[in-house]
Amino acid sequence: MSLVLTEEQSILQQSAAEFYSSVMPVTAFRQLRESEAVFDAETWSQMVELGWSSIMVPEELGGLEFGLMGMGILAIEGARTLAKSPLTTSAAVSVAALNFCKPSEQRDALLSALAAGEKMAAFAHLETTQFKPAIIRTQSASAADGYNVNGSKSCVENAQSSDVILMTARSPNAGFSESDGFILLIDPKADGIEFNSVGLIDEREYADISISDFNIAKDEKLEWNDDAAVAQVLDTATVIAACELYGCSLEAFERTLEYVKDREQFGNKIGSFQALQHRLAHQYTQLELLKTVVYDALSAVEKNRKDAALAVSHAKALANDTARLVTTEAIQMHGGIGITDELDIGLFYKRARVLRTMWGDSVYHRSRFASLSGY
Amino acid sequence: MSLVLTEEQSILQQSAAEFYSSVMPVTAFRQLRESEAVFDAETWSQMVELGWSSIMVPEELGGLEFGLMGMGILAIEGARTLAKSPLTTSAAVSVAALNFCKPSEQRDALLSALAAGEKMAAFAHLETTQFKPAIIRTQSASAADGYNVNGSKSCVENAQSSDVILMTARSPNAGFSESDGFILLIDPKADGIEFNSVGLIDEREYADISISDFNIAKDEKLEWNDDAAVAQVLDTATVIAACELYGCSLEAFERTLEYVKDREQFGNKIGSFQALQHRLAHQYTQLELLKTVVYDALSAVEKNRKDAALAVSHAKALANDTARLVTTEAIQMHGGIGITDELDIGLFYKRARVLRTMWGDSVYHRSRFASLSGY
Amino acid sequence: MSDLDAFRLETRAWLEENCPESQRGPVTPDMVIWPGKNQTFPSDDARLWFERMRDKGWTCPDYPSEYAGGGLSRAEEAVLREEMQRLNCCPPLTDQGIGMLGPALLEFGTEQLKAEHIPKIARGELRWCQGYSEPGAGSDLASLQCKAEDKGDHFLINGTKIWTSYGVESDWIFCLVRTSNEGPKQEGITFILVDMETPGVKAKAIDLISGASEFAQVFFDDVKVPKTNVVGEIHKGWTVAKSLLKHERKMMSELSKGVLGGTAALPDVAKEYLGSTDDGEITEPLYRDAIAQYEMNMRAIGLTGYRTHQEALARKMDTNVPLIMKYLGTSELQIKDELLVDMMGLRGLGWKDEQFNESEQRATRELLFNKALTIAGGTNEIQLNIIAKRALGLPKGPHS
Amino acid sequence: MSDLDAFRLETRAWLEENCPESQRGPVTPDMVIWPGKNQTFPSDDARLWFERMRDKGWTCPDYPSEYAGGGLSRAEEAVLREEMQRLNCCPPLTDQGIGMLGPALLEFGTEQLKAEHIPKIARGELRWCQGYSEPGAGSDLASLQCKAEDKGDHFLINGTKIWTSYGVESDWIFCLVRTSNEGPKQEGITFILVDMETPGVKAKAIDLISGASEFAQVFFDDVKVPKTNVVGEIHKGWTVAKSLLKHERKMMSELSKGVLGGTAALPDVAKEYLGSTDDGEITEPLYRDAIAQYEMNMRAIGLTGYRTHQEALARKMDTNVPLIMKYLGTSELQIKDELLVDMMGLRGLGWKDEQFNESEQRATRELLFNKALTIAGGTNEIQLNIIAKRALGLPKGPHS
Repeated sequence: MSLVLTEEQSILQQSAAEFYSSVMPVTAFRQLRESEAVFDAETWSQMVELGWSSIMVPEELGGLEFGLMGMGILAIEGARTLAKSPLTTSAAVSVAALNFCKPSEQRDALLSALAAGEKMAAFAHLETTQFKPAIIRTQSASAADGYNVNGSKSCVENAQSSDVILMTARSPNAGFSESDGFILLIDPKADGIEFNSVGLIDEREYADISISDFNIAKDEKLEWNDDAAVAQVLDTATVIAACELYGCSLEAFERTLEYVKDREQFGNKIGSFQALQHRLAHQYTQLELLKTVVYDALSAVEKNRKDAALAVSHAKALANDTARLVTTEAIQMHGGIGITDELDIGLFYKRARVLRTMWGDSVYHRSRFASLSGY
Repeated sequence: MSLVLTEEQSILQQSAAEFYSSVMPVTAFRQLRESEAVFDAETWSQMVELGWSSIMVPEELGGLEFGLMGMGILAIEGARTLAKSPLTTSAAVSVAALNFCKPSEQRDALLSALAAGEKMAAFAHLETTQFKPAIIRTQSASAADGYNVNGSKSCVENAQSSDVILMTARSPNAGFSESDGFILLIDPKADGIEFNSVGLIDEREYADISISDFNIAKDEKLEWNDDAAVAQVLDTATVIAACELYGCSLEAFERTLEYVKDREQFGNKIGSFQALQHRLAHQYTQLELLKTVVYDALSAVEKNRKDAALAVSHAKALANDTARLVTTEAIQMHGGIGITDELDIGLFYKRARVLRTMWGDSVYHRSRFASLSGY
Repeated sequence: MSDLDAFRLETRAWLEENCPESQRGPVTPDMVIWPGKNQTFPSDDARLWFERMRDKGWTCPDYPSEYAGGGLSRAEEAVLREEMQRLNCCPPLTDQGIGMLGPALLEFGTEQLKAEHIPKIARGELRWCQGYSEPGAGSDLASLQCKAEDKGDHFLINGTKIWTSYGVESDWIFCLVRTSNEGPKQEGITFILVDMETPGVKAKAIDLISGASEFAQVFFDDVKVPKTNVVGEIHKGWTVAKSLLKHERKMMSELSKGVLGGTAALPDVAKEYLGSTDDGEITEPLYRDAIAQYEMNMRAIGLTGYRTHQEALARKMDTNVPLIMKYLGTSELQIKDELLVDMMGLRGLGWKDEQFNESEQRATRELLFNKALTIAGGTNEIQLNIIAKRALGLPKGPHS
Repeated sequence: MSDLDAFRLETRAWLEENCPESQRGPVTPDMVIWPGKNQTFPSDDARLWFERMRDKGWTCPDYPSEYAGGGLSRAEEAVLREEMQRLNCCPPLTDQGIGMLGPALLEFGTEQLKAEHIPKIARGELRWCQGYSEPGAGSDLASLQCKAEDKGDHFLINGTKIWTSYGVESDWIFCLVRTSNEGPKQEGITFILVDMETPGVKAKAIDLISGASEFAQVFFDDVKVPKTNVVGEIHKGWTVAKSLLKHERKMMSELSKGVLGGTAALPDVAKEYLGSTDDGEITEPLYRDAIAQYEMNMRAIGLTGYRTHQEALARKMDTNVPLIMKYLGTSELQIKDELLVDMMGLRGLGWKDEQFNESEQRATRELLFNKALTIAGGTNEIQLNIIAKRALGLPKGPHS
């Protein structure tokens, strides 16, 4: 029953929808934007209390082990109000990265701390602005009492506001594109690490990182479970982005629907104009397909299905294309007010525009889908 | 003033429109189809009398030297009634091929005969079913009193019904893709040449040709003017195909327009439904662009402009895409009767479908356009 | 072991024993088993298979057994379907009587009509066709004009029906006729059964651009039909028709998913006609991308069908989702048809002559025939109107 | 030598001598010379250039010289334009007064209004803005509500106007106001000029999603405006407005062709961000194809504009063709914007910080700002309605 929410998942969805619309509506995003704050600590602690930070953490480490499907639901609902929190970067992607590492004292302690909301983590992997996940040049060489790290990471979300950065690296003698080296736990407050913030149009916190001659202790280096681990973490990040794209698109669509039912032009509701009706009906069909494919990809990754990578590339490509269609049409159908900052519609477009590029555009994912399908 | 017809060209257009609609309407195409005849000899002789066979032939050889623009006008108007005649294959493409050859007794005599309508010619170049114009394997080697020819040509239009086939070939020692060898004049009735007719959905005459150990006289081999000649002949054929696509599309569009203004559904003319109006309005914009680009390409080839190849690839790509849109929409908007053989709309779609593939599809021509533009 | 499990084992064993080898495997058009007064069979095996299934009532497994049906429960029928799929069994009988008229008769027919016709449907004794559309009516079905005058004990029918599948080959036709011009156009329509051997009935094949001609136009010229042949109430045929239309749309969208969609695999065609690298990658990136786009869309449509099924089982079905399936499926198929021909080049545009292999010829025929998919069974425009109205609740325009 | 040739030589010599080097070459936004009560100049050269042109009347070369214009014939004006293009001269003055209000005053204004306002426009003494749209009116311009009550010698205006370009920076505004509610909504509209220093007028900037804010909302609160400021007849402002709207649509489509379209070349961006082969071919075939498609479409649009021009010269113009230019041009530009950002990846989505170079920042701003192109000056939907009606003669739906 992977394409239909279970009773538990439905309850999670409802409470998430309620939480986001009451505690973190779009006005909350606007307030954070105004104050230039990254998150609201108070809200985050409420989310932690609801158990959301521990959803993907194994039970024995204090987590709920509710699975990726649950996290996907939260990501969809959160995107509908443009909620800014460490949920996706820390509780989803970083937890996934640690889940795919071999158990160690450090790893387990960090997972427990993330589950309890005592710490927030960021995941730093990409080193290019184009999406080329196989290129990893960051190196860590053995040094006295630990390792010495050199390298750089591009456009890492929430790096500066986190307590720890999970940075992928390889050893100096590894092959050029062997990304499945290991993870280093980096303290963003330490000396020797440099951040250059990157302000994107979705007004979230991103930074380029450069790190040189940086020493870490032996136990701050974690080993991946197996060769597939990096790809699995990236698939997790990608499917979560697809969830957010679905949430943004659905919200933009529903607001537009409401608008055209209300707005009059030439003495008629504009929603009664057939040309708009057909365009909206087409968008609806795409959103229904996207819902299916996103659920399927969440389930595929959660269950480590053989076709998980294919399902994820499918979800991201369709999410990119549907978001482009729906958020652009939302602006167009709102007319003049659609391009003002006063209305929220433009914010959904801007957030979706960034997500469409993050973790791979449609050209990339269709090519990956084709390769995985054997053509 | 290359994008506007001159007074003379306008007169030609009007008389062509009158001729085709009165003498060669779509019913004439249906009659030929019924009788399985390729052409109607009587009609062709009327076209010859109007001077259409000599439009592109130089004056000193008895032609009108009216230029490619004039031929393009005839091709557009002819496509609007699906007229079947040797006009494009003989009077346009074959004449162009001879025009780009070095003068010789044989060539001049043939051009005069084509101008006078005493002979019909076909042009045989392609050897693959995919459009790969650079691949020429047909060879002609010196032999006693002339040359010995071996090779094959693919899907040549009107080859069997013509009096002479202009066949491109190379010498055995030429490089593999050196297509700019020369032209051989082949008698289709001679022994040693084999035809396999190819029935395509536009129900015109096509045949694969294979020719082995075939002897021709010395003067039946013509030399190209220069290295660019083959490409120029192909550009001529391509832009004429673009003209025909424009003609088919325009006719299908205008008939659809008439239909939606007349047809009622749910108590209203279907042409008053806004969704159809917007789709038709969009098609109109594409047809207007296509008209411009086709005229520009005709003029570019006629005047041997530096950007002629680019203009031709532009015209063909846009013609392909517009024809696909417009002829498909024409069927859809006609509803059920659109898919019957009784109505002409399907015939325009089928003719356009073949032309879209002939002389290169849009992927090919966009790639060529990009290369010619330096990217 | 539950009763259903027992039924499954029993059914599996029976099918394995009774379904001839030749009646398994992908069904090609020439393997279809049609009913009729002068029924003929593609092969002796086909006849055997048909007769064995008919005798168990499994040509119509969900019809009551009193009418020669299988009398299976919904769950049992599902099991039978699954087990037949497992062996890839050819359908033992194909007709519009089975999926469309039969259920309508069971719901709306008089006892007399049921007793007379349903067993014949189940036993394949008559071939049925449908007379709904009329020339000029198009999507506006309710505007039909084919007239049935009340003559006391019978109706006198005059008019014509079009787009009747297998109209030339059929024995009987179920029609919508106009019995009154009063009130809204949906009223005054009557659903009636007509024996096509009645004097005045004539069926003429319609040639299509694809060269195929499974459709006919049926003409009625002073045709006398007894009133007892009316299904449901007189003037209330629209109710019957609406119930049938649902079946038809479902059949059209299944048709586009299954039979027609399953033929040529785009990646294989691309590799054959355009070439591939040593890694098996299609060499032309633009076609590779277009194929991936198509395959993704079909995967999404397939999964969405599956989601709806799951939702139905969980009693959480969004009833709007099935509305979108025909629109999406038929549009995608036309994209595929064009793509296939684009890749085959002129080889995909063959009309006659043996120059073309079977898959090339099929590509051409489907390219042309499938232009009907976005028109028949509710045009795409009508589908979008319905989605806008029912799923999105958009205000009715003065037009729609 | 004809007079025109003489004029050309003279003009060329004058421009070469009088247009400072810094006022030639591609015009960047910070080079634009605006008029106004408190006019300032981007540079001393700009002031010099403006003053020289103003003194010849060439800020408004086609205005009559009695109103401080250049008094040039249409042919002379074309020569001046060509010669200015030849040197790539910066426009000496940019304002909505020049291209829109001026011509309207010349056509509809009283002698008093002409004498008072046209010379000020030509000399750049006032900056003008336009008050047409209202919140909630959108494409349905004629439904405007901003009310002007007749108080004998003056009107009392109450209401608000939106989408006023440079409303905050301007000195005067030309507005459409409702002076009567009787008859069809196009009647009872009056075209009037308002000094923005009049008590009760307030302009507030509108923030856009692009971060730019050249638009304003203008509020009128019991604003007294003398009746002598009415252009054309009272209640008949729609006639004036329609004539102006034509200018506006033309300006919008030129805007999308020229200033905005001319910035970043897609092939260069592709090569820089995606790489190219030794032959200079873009390495990513899908973007290469998309770029070729865009470049073809822009080439087609450009050539079609040129065709219309040629047709006009030959007095054979198809007057429907200009209708399509705004629709096509603005749609293509949005395609380009998305493509540019797709290729730049995250580099094309920069909002602030110096991490991004100028062309990256411009790509982002245009992506967002240009969403307005298919809305302002007649939405795409309205354009398609107009094409359907005027060019195709399709029957009026109950809606359109």
